[in-house]
Amino acid sequence: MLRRRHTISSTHHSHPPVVPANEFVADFMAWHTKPKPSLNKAIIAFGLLTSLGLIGILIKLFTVGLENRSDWGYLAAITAFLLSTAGCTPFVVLGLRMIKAHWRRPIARIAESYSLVTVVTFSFILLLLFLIPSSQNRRTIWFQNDHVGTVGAIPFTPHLYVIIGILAMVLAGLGLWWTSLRPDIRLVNNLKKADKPTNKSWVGSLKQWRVQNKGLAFLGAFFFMTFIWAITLYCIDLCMSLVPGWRDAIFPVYQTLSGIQGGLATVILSMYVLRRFGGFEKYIFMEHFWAASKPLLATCLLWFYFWFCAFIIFWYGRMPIEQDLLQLIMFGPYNIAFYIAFSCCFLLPFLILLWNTVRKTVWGPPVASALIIVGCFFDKLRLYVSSYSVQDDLALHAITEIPATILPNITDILIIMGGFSLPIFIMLLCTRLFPIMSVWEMTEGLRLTKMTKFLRTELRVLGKPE
Amino acid sequence: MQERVFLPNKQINDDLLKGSFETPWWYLAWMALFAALTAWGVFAFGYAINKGLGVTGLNRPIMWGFFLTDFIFWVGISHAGVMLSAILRLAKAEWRRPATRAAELLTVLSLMVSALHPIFHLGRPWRFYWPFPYDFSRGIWPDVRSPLVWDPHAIFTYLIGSTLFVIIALIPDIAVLRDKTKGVAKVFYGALAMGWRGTPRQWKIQIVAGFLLSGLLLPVFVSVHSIVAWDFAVNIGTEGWHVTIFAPYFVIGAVHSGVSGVVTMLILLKWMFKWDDYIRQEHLESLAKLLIVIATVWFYFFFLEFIFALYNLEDQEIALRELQAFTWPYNLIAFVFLFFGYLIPVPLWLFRRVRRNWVAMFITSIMVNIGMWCERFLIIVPGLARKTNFNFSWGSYTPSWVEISIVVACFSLIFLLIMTFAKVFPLIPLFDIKEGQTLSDEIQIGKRTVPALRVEE
Amino acid sequence: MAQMLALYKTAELAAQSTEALDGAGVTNEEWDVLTDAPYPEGAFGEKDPEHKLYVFPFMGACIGFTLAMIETIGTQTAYPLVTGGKPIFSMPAMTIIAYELTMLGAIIATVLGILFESRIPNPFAGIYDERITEGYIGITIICEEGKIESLETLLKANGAEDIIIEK
Amino acid sequence: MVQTPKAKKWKMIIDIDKCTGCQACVLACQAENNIPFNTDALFNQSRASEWIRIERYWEGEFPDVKAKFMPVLCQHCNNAPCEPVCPVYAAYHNDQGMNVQVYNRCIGTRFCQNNCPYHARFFNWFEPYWPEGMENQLNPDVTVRSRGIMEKCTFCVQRIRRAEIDADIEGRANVDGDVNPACVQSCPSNALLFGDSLDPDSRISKKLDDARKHTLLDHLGTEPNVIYLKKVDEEYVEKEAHH
Repeated sequence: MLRRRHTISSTHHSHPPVVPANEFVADFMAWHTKPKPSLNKAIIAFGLLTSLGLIGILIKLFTVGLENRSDWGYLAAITAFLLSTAGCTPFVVLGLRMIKAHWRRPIARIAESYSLVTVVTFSFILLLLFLIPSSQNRRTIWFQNDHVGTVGAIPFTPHLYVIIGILAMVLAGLGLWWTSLRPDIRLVNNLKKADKPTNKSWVGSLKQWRVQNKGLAFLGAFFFMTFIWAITLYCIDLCMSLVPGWRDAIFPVYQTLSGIQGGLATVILSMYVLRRFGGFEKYIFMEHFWAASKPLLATCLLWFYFWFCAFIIFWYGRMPIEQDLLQLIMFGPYNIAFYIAFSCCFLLPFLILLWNTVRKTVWGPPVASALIIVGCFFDKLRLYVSSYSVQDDLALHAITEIPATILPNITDILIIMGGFSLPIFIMLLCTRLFPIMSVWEMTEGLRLTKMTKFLRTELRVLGKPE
Repeated sequence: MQERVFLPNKQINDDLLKGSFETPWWYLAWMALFAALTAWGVFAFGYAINKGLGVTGLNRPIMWGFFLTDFIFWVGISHAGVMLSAILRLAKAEWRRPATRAAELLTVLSLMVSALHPIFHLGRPWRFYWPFPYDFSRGIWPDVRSPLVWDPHAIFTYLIGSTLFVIIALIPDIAVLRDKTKGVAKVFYGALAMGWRGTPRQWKIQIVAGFLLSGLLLPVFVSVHSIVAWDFAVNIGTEGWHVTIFAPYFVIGAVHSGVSGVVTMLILLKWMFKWDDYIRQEHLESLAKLLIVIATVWFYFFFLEFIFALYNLEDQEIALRELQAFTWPYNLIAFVFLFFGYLIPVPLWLFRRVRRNWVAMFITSIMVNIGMWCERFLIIVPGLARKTNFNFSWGSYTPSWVEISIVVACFSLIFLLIMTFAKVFPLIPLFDIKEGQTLSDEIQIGKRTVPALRVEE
Repeated sequence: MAQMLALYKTAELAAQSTEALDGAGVTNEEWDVLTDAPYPEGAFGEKDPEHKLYVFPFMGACIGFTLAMIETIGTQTAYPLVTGGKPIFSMPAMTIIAYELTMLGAIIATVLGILFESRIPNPFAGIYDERITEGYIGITIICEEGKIESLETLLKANGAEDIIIEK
Repeated sequence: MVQTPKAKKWKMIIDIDKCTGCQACVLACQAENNIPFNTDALFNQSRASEWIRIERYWEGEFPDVKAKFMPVLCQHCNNAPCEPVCPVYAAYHNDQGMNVQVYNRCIGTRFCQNNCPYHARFFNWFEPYWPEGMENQLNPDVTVRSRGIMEKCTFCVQRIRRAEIDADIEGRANVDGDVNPACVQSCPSNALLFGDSLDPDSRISKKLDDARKHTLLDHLGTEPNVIYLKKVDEEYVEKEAHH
């Protein structure tokens, strides 16, 4: 009788059991050291797709060359897409680290590993920079327009500064990844009885842990800044300043936000894949998706908000240039892409995540995330392809006429395919080579969690070290 | 480090209800002072109604001045409440507990006061209700395309919402007052408590309601200041206003000044009511950390706004920035805005010693709000002073005694309202504090005990 | 039917005696707990209270949205004046007003829902004691007059400080 | 909305080349439209209200300095920025292409003035006042605006209506030149020209395709109904000739 009452009373706490830390380590290492053969197959498949994309780029390079900017809109779009999905994932985890959210732990490593993708993305950006005009006599944030003589001229704008900005972001990401990886590498080596030079560099002394903690905090802050700055530069210099008269102060913020949204979606999807195919039901469960779904919902709302902020001003202002812009990037030649982006970045995810019952499932957030990824791609499409197709005329700082729609040709399709499979390929490689779950963070988390009997119910206790 | 204090519930009641049961002489003295200032403001407004807005310093082209500056300022302050209590509630941040009610109260009161400003500002204040769709008899309607019609919708939605939010969260504390008072007061509180008993059901609903209302109020809170921003940003007629980033820039600025306002208020409460056990350094520190982030994001937005406005290097824009940055007295205001609003407080907050120091935080938080007031002024007036492309009718502006006294009156009205509220209701939610004590726990790791939290998903 | 209210100094004792009550076959429908602060659900072994609070905001939102549509469309049709070359039905402007009124409806409905779901206002809520807000835990029981003595002894045995009975 | 028998679209053409900056239009407007006197005090407070004003710009350095005059009045834009921001429809567009202000409806938010790029709207800061006796010269066809509301150039709408009524009485349609706003009527150098642009054989529709034609701040896309004709600068013409 008593027991029955007790079980009833504790039904509404759907706590999964707290696994002892060492048990988890054993579990994970067993999984990590002998991966499934299907993993290798997948790696090969996606590797092929990725290389197809690279081949596409080469073909374009040798057939049409770099003369005409409008040929390369799709590469720019896919690069932006990679930058604001894979590129922004580390931001998600460092934000969660900052507020000491426990549910970040299983996904921390995945998120950080995505900074490897940015390394490849960077090379695309280098290629694109050949297409970007210098900002001399051009109205951009570099203040190089006609009024400025040789006196106020800044050399190598914008190319040099874009490179610096994005390089800083890449390095910060790699640093973040490596710093949090070291303890786990040592763990793997111990397991494999492998004697690697890294063993000497990491022994796990208290001092080293303290340094690692501080280092993660510092690199986190650094990445935060560089990441915002990199996105800002990219979306201004490789998109906005190509359209004369497009002056939209919120655009960088909007792109950063869409980056954070894409990053979060990427993390959630990877989390789902890891749970589904990696078989980590014991460590990744509904609570994680539930917790992740709330910020995701917030980003969806913010996406609409930032979009609307720009839209209402242009719509109300009714200046000719504003009308042209609305045509160019929203309701004109790329309206289909825009409508897809709108519904996939805001409308549908919002309608899905609105319901707590859906948020509290393992499948709900991933579905929304998948939609968001698609939406993010089309969003970049309508922004970049359109702005790359504009013929710029330095004399009058306005759009002369709205260019026609540019549809992807075969090489573009190859590039898009490659672009989509690139992050997957790299992540699969990571899974193969490094521990894909941050073991030390997981164990720390498990140590800080316990179940306690409170009066007649059972509660989970989470430690929050200051 | 969190220093945990455990107190018996009875003592919590006695401490936090101090305000309602004892009234020191200085308290009444302050209230009298504020009441007098407010009365003076009322007189000034009456004078303006009687003589016409000519008695203000407004002119062509500066048609909007102190009143709207103050309007934006108070709307901004009103964003403290939801920002803190809602976001921190949703994030389940423990340190929110003593701050929520104060923040929400600040929201409600400052929003009420800010809603008065457009009326001061109208040419014919006795027709303030005309933007509402009420006129069925004559079939004359407002123009829904006007931002000034969006404004009342947003502000009243926010006002009603946050007021209900405060009331709902008050019910359990009113029940405590009901049990502690006698006679008429008991009847009064008893009526307000609506027969609250504290059954598990009622508590559960109370908690769920907290989350639900927070979730509903957050989007409203963003929209309110955005719409206030659009009052300016839809303008193509005024230099420096037609900027797409205005809405989020205003919102984050509002949060910046609002949270600082809450810090000021909390410190004052601690000093006034000796609530050292409830408002502790850990709360101060967390608020300061939050402020660093907010302020930095705000500064990034400001940077974008400035760069994007200026980079075309159009003569009119240059003239505007020149006025803002180099022309007396605007350059002084700009200096105050930059240094008080960001450059002095934020670097100071980086030091743990400052974050945990009451006096330092008090001063810095007030500095922020002075800076933010100047920011609003610098957005409105210089833009209008360099309004048209033809420099033939550029102008300048100095406020008259009427405007100054009305602004001062609004500040004192806020203080008056807060002090009155503090006499009737507790400014720190009792049950929230008690719950915090029930849920706090510890985890032993080796030799160290880590402060922990009992959670129920 | 009689009502009785037992007051306990500590939550532990209260939890103990609810357990005892369950043992004595008094169900959760008959006994209830009164506290001065929220406790984790099921702390006293009470059933998870059912509620439909989440329905209210959606109903309210629908009402609000309808009102907004009536206002915006109505005013613009009833008074079709061209301003600034904007269309008579300006969707973006209507969106903003619709949004605000939708939220307003949702919030008001939610608050009504809260009052309804927590069963207030209710002046005749039942037996109560002022010590509860001072930290005492109260356990109320509704039972036949006959049972009173047995229950009283049971509650006393589990450390009830004071027991109030209303016939 | 004002219903008129025949569709009209009023336009004004201002020939800057003819303008001598004599301020006659300003004065005429003042007298016609019951605008209170602009005292020194009002000018010093920069609160003077001139529905049409002559903007004077100096060009070049002394001694060879040029004065340039530009009469600016409400441009009666087709996409008037001042209209949609009014919460109470006090400013709206009537079917004769004019941007009209409803004094009784105005509540004095002054938003329209902020959003007018031409700075052509005026606020009544005080109750209007005329010296003893001067109130007898007020125009009975024009409202005296009370304090706290906006006002602006109306293209002398009272004259337009009067002309229409007279035409009705005489049982004829309005002919070109029936209607002349005070400023146009009083311009000694005929720099101002007013008329119905829908009437193909009116003087104004003939001048509409003048090579010197331009509108103020056309990058804002407000489509003004007041059209300016460029100044003919002899020196510049010579320079061009030499090239």
